Amino acid sequence: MSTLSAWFGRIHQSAKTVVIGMGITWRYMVRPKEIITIEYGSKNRAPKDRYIPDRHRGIHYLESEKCIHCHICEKACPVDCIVMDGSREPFSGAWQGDGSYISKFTLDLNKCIFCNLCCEPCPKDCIHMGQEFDMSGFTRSHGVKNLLTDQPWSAADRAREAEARTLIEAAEAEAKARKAAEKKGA
Amino acid sequence: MAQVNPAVTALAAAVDKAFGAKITERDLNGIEPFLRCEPATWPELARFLKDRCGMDMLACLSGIDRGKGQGLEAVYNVESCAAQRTGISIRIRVPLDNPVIPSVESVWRTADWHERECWDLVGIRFEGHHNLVRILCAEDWEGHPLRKDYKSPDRYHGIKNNVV
Amino acid sequence: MSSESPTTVVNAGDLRTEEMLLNMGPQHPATHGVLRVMVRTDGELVLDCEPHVGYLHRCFEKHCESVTTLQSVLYTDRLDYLTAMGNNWGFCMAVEKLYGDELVIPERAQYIRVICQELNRIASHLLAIGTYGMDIGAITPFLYCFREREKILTIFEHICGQRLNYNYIRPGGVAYDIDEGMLRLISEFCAYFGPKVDEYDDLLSTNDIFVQRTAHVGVLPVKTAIDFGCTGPVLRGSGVPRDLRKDQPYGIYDRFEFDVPVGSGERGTLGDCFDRYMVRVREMRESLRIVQQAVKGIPAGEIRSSKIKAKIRPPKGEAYTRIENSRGELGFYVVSEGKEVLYRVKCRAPSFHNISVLPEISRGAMVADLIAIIGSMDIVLGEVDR
Amino acid sequence: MDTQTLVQWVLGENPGFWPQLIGVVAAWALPITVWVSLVGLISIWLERKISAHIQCRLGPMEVGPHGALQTIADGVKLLAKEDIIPDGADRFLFALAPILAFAGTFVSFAVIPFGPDLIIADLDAGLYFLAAVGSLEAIGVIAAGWASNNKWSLFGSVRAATQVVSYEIPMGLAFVTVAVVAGTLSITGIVEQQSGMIWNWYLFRNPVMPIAFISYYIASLAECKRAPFDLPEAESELVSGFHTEYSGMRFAIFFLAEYAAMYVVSALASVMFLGGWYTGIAPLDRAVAESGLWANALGALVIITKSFALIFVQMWLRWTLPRIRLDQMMTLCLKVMVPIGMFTLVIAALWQALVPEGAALDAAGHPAHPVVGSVTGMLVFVFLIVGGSMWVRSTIRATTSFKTANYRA
Repeated sequence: MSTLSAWFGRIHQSAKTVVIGMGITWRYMVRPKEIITIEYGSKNRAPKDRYIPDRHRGIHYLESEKCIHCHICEKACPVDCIVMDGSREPFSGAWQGDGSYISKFTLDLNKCIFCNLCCEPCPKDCIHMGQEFDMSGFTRSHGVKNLLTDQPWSAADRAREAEARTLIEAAEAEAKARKAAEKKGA
Repeated sequence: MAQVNPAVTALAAAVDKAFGAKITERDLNGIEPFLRCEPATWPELARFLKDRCGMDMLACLSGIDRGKGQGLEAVYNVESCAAQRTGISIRIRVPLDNPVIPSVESVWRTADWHERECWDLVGIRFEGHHNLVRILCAEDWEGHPLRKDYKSPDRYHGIKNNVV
Repeated sequence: MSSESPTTVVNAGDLRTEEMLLNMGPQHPATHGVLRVMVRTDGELVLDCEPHVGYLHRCFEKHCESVTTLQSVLYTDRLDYLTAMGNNWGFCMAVEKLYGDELVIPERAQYIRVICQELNRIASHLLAIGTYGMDIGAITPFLYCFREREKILTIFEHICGQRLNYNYIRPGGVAYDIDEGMLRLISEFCAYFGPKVDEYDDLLSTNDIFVQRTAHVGVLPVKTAIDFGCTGPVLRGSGVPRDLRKDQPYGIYDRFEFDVPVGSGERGTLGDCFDRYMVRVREMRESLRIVQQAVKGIPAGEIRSSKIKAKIRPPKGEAYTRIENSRGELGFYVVSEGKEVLYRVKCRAPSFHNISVLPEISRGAMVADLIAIIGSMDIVLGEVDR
Repeated sequence: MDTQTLVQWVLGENPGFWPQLIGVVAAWALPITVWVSLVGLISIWLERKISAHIQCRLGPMEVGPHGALQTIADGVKLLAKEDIIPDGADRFLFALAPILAFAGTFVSFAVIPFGPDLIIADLDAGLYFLAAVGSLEAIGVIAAGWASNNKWSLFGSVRAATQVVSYEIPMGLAFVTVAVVAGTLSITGIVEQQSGMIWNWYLFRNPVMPIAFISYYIASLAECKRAPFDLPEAESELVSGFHTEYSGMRFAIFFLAEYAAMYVVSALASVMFLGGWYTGIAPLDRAVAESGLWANALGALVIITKSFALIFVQMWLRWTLPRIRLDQMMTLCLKVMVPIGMFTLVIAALWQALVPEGAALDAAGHPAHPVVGSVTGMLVFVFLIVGGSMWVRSTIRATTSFKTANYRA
């Protein structure tokens, strides 16, 4: 008799757990609210309901006016992807730094491992990692960024990001206030 | 200095009683308590540690090239798996020209892969190992990368090594 | 030692079957990375298997001999790339041990380290459980686990700017401070994550097909486990309550109360794949408890010891430390000559041991079980090959 | 207006044997090909959307509204993709295998009805024909695995051989049970007897028919290698089973064959158990019965919705359950499905013999009033459904995750 009860028990057990599993998947299927994937459209850089954390290590940007050309970031980089050149005396076509004239400041994103070791020791705090994460390009040389000229994460981007953040935080605060009011009301 | 763990001193005392002069060097109150012995006595000491002192797990075997003519060294960290964890490290120095240490694969099965890795990267040969073959580098790789006098080949089977 | 699972098929006398040498990997969907297993099979039965490793060998130890101590912290991120915080902490603890006793890590840094390590353990276990479900054939739990893991990675992105290679825990403390917003995110995640673990239990752990596929499969006896140096959930799955956070409390783990889940052979024999899986599920709950206690008790204060200057030059000496990473006991043997560049760094990787036991426990299993066993070992080839 | 007159209208009075044959084949092969590819497109898109929503994802959104044209884009991609034949492969067999697999499913569309007279070949042994043709697909799969000179596909094809062949027994038992109840093997004959109210369906004809339906459904899952039984193309173990080495159009044919087989099996289930093209509301059927066009349109709509409902459940199962191991699959077949199949066959036969059939049949040959058998069957079914849903509700409510779940985003 025991084998028969075991036989039926086995069927009951598998049927029961199959049903539990299907119950859970049904719950997620009928709740479109649970969908969390965001459509990565080229149009909306930072999706409206999310902002990029400000410590995000994206493509670097350089405030070249503050740079004193001390090569510390070049030495600190473990993969030597920063190449800079310049001198103390002024020469034609040079970028004006803080008491120094820079002719070349390139960062090779193909080698960079985004460890932020270049930004920490900088005495003038002029090299930062921005929140620009789109590094796609068709050629290797596209990865070599000249931080003097192109500003992947310019001041305008920074302003837009800050404004997006205030909007979102305002919305969150307002939602929290409404929820608190409801709780008090209910 | 770090106060010495009583269990380690007890363990060292037991080893001393059994092996006496064969333990050539002992330093228990450094940050890394260790004993040193000759390659010849090592299998016997390993068997003793495992059976009588309860050191049933070989945690780590590090091969180090001491450089400038000081030869190679294998550091065995052995531990006991009991709740109150005690462990000690055994260092064995071998000359550079004939770096041979008897294998303890029969004592701890994990030594099999560790010794193969030590042979592969540092070049210490473990006698009595059932198939001492490279484990991390390619089978036909020349030289032992972690030796101080190692120069990395600029070509492997025609593939250029350092892509600028 | 053929496992006594009911599936051992007796070969009828006259049925002559040839053995086939099957090459599983290094590029195979279920080997969790570039592991190659040479399997000698007789039909579906695995007669013997031999793992070949080394396909992801990036000579981590050679790097550490040519790069300064501070720079080699970021190479440790690439070892067990699923629990990079644990690697950072292990390496930094070894360097701090070289300084001996006069280096004291500030309280706040200790709390931040515990929070980051436990969150990272949850994220790593989530991936382990998700991929294990996928190895057995259930694809949906993988997506649910990654939904939760995504939340943890976003928290890490707020804290240190990177989602996987953090380079956050430095010798002497941590790199940046945690502010109120991040603590709020973490406590929100803890509240959200509690019930979700129960959901995986219902979806996967109690599922009868999953239990059938994992109970009695890949039974790892205690003696073999210790002999091969297996640690972490693999050893705890076989019933040995060994957890470094309890046995040798490092950092401030002795201040938190949590218990160590141990395999008990509830659905099959002790030490089978199901036990290892259940240990990981329960460990996630324990880590959640630790994070909640740590977030409540975190004090104010500076986050890096002032003794460590910008140029880290550890004093001359050798040190071996071990840390309970999500896959087991991660050890670092560090030799320093007093210069800025370390003389020798040896990393003792838990997955290196966990995968070496594969031939012992997969004889007599079926090919489908071999995948289940490799999945239950939860190996990461980054730290096996270093 | 059967095909004969259509062909004569096109080719003139007596066009001779061969043009006649080609005409008939063309007359029916064309709509069926269109219908098979339509079913393929819809169910592939449906599967990707359902799996996405189950897994909190969006699914295809790029091509067309909600990714509606995604499958067409995939089809074009597969057409354009290079069609590699691995060296060392048996070239002829490698090319033949997908055609064999697709032919097996394509031919069984001959007996699948879409309406009262929308059926190509109203064979009086339709069910038997289906059982026979079903195994042709297995030969295609085995040939594919063997021909692609790859150990993994060999594994996949051997597993497919064991699975498809061994699950034909429980499926055959289900066919025989329905044949016993219907008294005929012809598909239209079976459906005709299920007209009238809903309790006239075979599902309620006698108490064991629901069990036969469930066991048939599980066996059909194994037949088209889906859900817990997808061992032949186990992604995580065998890379992707027998069609590892296929790419381009050949892979598309395999893919289409799989989804077409799903439709065939679901349509068959709705024909055998769920009353085919009858809606189950007698007055509605009778009202529509006079005008041929409307009867066929409603019939087609009804049978297609029933089939797609069953396809939906197949997909839902696939994205919930893990995969069964080979020996568990065999034990399930031999130790569980076959005994249940035989039990239901014996009980159905006894029931058919002992319980008196309804005496009078009304003018159109439909049973005039509910026969005793189907009433008791209906009661048993209602009991099963009510008890089952209460049991399901209690088990789901008992799960820890339901008690503690907070379903905010």
